Amino acid sequence: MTEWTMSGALNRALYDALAEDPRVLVFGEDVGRSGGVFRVTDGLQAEYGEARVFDTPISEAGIAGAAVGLCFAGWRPVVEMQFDAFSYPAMEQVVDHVAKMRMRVRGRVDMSITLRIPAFGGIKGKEHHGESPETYYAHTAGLKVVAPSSALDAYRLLRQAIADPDPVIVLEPKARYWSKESGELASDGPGIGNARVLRDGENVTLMAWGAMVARVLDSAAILADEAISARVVDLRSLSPLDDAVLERCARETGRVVVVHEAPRSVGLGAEVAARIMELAFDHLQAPVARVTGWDTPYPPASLEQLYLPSVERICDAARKVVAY
Amino acid sequence: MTEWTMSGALNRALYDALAEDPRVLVFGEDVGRSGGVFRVTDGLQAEYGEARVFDTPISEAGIAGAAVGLCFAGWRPVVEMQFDAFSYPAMEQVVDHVAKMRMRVRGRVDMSITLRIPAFGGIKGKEHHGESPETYYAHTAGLKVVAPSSALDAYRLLRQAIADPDPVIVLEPKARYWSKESGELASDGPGIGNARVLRDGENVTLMAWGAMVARVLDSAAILADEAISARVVDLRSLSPLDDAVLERCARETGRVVVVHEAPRSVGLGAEVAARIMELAFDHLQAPVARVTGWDTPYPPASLEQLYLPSVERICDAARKVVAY
Amino acid sequence: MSDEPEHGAGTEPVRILAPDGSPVGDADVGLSPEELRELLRWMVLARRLDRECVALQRQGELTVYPGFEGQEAAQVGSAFALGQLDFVWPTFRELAVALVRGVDAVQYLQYHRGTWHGGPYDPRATRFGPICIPIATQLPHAAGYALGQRLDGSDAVTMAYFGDGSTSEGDFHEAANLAGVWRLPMVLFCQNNGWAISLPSSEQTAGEIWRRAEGYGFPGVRVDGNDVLAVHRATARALERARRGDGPTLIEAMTYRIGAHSTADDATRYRDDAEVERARAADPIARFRSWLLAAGHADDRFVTACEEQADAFALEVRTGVIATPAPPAEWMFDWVYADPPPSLGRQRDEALG
Amino acid sequence: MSDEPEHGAGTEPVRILAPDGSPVGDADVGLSPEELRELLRWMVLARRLDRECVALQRQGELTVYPGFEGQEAAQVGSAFALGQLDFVWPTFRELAVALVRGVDAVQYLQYHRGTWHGGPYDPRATRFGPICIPIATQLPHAAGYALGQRLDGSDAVTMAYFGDGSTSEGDFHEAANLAGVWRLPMVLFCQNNGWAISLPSSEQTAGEIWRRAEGYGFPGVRVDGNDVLAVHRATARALERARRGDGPTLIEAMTYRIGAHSTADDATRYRDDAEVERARAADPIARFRSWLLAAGHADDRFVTACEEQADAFALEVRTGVIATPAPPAEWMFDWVYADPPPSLGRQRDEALG
Ligand SMILES: Cc1ncc(C[n+]2csc(CCOP(=O)(O)OP(=O)(O)O)c2C)c(N)n1
Ligand SMILES: Cc1ncc(C[n+]2csc(CCOP(=O)(O)OP(=O)(O)O)c2C)c(N)n1
Ligand SMILES: [Mg+2]
Ligand SMILES: [Mg+2]
Repeated sequence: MTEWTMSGALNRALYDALAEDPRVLVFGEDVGRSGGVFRVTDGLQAEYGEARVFDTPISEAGIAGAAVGLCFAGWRPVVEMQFDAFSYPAMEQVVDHVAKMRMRVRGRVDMSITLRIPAFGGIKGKEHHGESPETYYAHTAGLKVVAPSSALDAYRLLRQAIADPDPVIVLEPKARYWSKESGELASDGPGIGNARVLRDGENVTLMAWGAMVARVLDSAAILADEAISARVVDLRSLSPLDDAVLERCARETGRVVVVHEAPRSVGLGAEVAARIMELAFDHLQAPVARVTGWDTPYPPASLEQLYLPSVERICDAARKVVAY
Repeated sequence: MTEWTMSGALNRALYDALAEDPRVLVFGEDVGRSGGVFRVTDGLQAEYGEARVFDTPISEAGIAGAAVGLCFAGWRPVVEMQFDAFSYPAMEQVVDHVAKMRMRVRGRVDMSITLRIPAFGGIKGKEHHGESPETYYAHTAGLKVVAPSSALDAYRLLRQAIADPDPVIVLEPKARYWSKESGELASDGPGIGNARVLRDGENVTLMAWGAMVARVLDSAAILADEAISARVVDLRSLSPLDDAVLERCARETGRVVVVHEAPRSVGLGAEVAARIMELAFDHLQAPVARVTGWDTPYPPASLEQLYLPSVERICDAARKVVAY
Repeated sequence: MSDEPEHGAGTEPVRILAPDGSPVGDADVGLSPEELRELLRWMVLARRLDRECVALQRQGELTVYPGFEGQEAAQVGSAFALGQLDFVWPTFRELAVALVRGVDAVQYLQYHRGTWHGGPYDPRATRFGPICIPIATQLPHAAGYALGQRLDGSDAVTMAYFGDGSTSEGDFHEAANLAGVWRLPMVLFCQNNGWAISLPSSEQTAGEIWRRAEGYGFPGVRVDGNDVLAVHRATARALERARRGDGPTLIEAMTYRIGAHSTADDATRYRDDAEVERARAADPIARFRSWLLAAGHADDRFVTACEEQADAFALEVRTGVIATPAPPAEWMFDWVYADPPPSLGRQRDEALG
Repeated sequence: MSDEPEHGAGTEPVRILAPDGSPVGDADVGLSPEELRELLRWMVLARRLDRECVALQRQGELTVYPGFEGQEAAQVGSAFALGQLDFVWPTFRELAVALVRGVDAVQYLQYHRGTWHGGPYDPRATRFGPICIPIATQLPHAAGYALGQRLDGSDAVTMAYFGDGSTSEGDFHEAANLAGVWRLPMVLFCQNNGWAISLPSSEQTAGEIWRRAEGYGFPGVRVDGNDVLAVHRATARALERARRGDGPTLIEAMTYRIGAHSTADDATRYRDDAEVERARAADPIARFRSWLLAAGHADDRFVTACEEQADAFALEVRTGVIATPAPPAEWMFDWVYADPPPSLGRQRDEALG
């Protein structure tokens, strides 16, 4: 069994996708020669050449728009936006075109675009390097949005995203790029649209995605010592959400805590809470609790741990929900 | 008592703000000479001159960014984005700078920017002319977001937005520009942050904003005939939300329907539902119901009435919630 | 014929026919008399249909309609130069280009009828992209498409249309820069029709649009956009250049929007009638017709036949447009994803009852 | 001294001092010997501090730090030309400009220490805008600020810094176009340091950046960015021009980023050491010092004093930086709104316990 970092597994996913499908292209800022600021595209240009793996000027709107045009020409662009906030200049292209084009042309052209975005905080980054943009994308009809939490699942989700005929935003938790997981890489298994139960439990369900999954697992371990049996769900597919898992876990545990880094208001946690209320109202023993970033801009590095949901805050919320 | 169209009342709000505060500037695409595509800026340039009311090139990012710079020079820019979707090219400027700048400079400069956006659907418009962008803005910490539903309240909210030291996005329901209301224009009264109860009722609360408020009022009238007493709340302030009113109405009626045009997933209705669950869980008799646009792009004119929440859909939801 | 653009010709636009139709340059642009007659036929057809569309809008059969009267030479002259496999990325005002490309007019007009967004026609079959409303956003699409074509070893050229107002958007710039640095097989065709809704081009930019090209490292040329021969020649040269692998060209065709911005717009609020009258006097169709007749390439009978054909065509399109029903409601759901999520299926059921 | 930019001077950058320090143009740029010595002093100070910052980062006292070694002449030469009331909109690499503007270095470095975003210093008092990370987004701010200053009847000029890579962004373009069409009192100062992270400027654009200006209707000039005198003169002229009401100028200063993009970057992955060595040989400080000594405006003692002063300054800054604590946690909440909503107050309580 090999040990993979998430960065390495993502690199391998790109490598394998490029090998399997000659229509796959990888491009973005600094993805070629330098191999990307997180090394996720390392070695790809050397292997597949400058025609298929290439650097672009600093033009996020131009890059996203070019991806749309490439789809019309029958290519499958896998595009990197260098950091979360640097996907915002491409917002018009993503919302108006990437998300809507398939409908506009009545399915004659697949928008088989994968938009990789190193996202979320936790690396003591500069401002604009710690944003959690999932609300913007998950609210946009026509897109799919995923966020892996571990190396093997990152490989799987990225392969599935690239193979998907619809546009998929892949939010890669940059704080977990160097996290490790052992096992065989595989692209089959739980698909886009499916959540994963990572730990079973009966008293409360903790739901998270990306880098928060690790914190939620840590929290579940602590809670176990207090005889609170916490189930852990990695949502991974943020759009579409896995209604079946939401419903089942809410019914079975009656108590849910949803955790994310993004600001609370209109965060994806609100959607999770609203759906759970719709799907399992009569089984809820307590209101769905949200442990989230605050309704403030992402703070400077020295304050980020006060901003991010901590194991303490998660455990507290779980205790309250259980005691409700 | 004068009768005002919403467009006329907004025009008057700009007129009065320009008169009262010499630091107010009004600019955007076609707002000067032509008076705006909805005539909201009609006559302002003639009255206040080209230095204070002016047309810009087609550069939404440039316009929003220029507004930031103008704030540093001590001006209060009131900016129009011509239509909802045409605010997306400015997203990076709005999210990275308009929303965050005050924090970055520790309050030394107020981002006293008002961003007026004719928004929402219902006018048989071309594509990109019927979007409901409130999720994008209400999720962005540092912004305030309002959406008036009537002429007099439009006047009030726009005046308050311009006077506010913080950046305010004003989503003007274009389908209601020609709706009329009689009364005296006044800028005092319920402020940003406050919802308004427009109709009292005991069995269920219907919450909406913008053009949907009229439909919700119509629905309440129909429900009354069926002996369902529906309270109607115009949320108007989408960020911050009025937690006190959310809590009180949820507690008092035990049943809530929230209505909006935007796609359901991660729509503002999710936040309303999640907060109500947090604030009034034990008083809820039924899950908060959401009547919304579908999780699809805004459709062509000939299908838009199937997309927008109809009086039928609203009444149905209310009946189900009451019967729950 | 040299295929170098008349680069650097300067502020004075390249012109072959004077406004009165008399030749002031070499009128041999490589077209046969039959092809020259085709140019006139398309222009007459396009104008007739444009006017029909305005009427259809007034009668409630179309939603807002953006007319292009006055821009027939710019559109027809450029479109006529395209090869079968060249691909067009239009704005919302290129109906004449669509006609020349063979796009079915009734299908095209479903966009303006409000029955479908974007591309009811098949953009890959017609090689005419979906109608594009967000200003300048089609330009990066064109750049990507051009790149994709080149990667496939095709010698097809990608043609992007845009207006003077569009050149102020970031997307114009990003696409132009990509075109230059990647030396893409692409023509950037700007119709400078003097206005962007109510903003005259003099307030849109202080520069000359054709001059922008140099900053991106490729040639720019300004042509008289009401001179169909000049437009054709400039486009043909730019296409050849791109096909040869020498990269993009920016063409600025100086023309004029005779009508309002759209049927929802009242142009009298912001511009003088006198300006419009002057523009009418420089009518691109009259100019070319007069030359065509004088040069003996067509006679009055041909002109009359064109007009009759245009009337018949307009009537046929009118009938087709009026007959177009609203699309099935389920299409609102069915085309969003190739692989739709179950939750959307449930919404579909909810909506369709 | 004429205040016309050396517009159209062409691809060959304007130069006063050859790389070896020998004058190749008129070295009288209107500065007194004392001011000339100041130029050297600032450059020496800036380089010394830059190196200290890299060390501080290695020691964990700063987060990622973007050095500017090699760009001292471009930054100091341009900043030194600014008037007291002129306002600077920087990127993240203008520490030398900040120093010349009188921004407190310890405050500035709080940005890189991760204790505050943007502007821990007062941008209005220092007339130096908040540090800006999203590429080219500061340019529209500069345009708006310039407009605001003009509306107030001020003759202050707004100066916007940006890199070669920044010119590919839409925001660069939109701001430049606004500057042109509104004839704003503004200088667009591009430091072309050859690289944008791993992308060489030759792959960033096929055009020459200074040539972009013409397309916006104002002059552009390319100067040797390692020649502090040439940079100073070009900037002074552009500022004068703007102050006079004649509108913006685009200056492209050709320089080189000797170090990596930032302390997080490994430049050996994408560029040759040989290129860096060539650039080192064209060192801007050595060049100017050699001329200054040869011209008799300074002596070795002055040079030594500069270096000593720089060492002392670096130590002082180091001490100040290390002493800077994390900001109070409540600041995360207290500065977001002038008028914070109650819900944020509740979150504040939740966070602070
Ligand atoms: C991003 C964006 N902003 C604003 C608009 C509104 N709008 C529609 S057409 C138009 C003017 C376009 O001018 P130009 O590019 O010259 O084309 P023309 O209409 O003259 O053909 C504007 C501002 C839009 N469609 N998209
Ligand atoms: C919108 C945006 N996209 C990408 C980045 C990531 N990034 C940071 S610096 C940089 C290169 C900038 O190059 P240049 O403008 O030449 O400035 P230099 O770093 O050379 O000083 C990039 C791509 C960013 N900060 N903002
Ligand atoms: Mg135009
Ligand atoms: Mg650079």
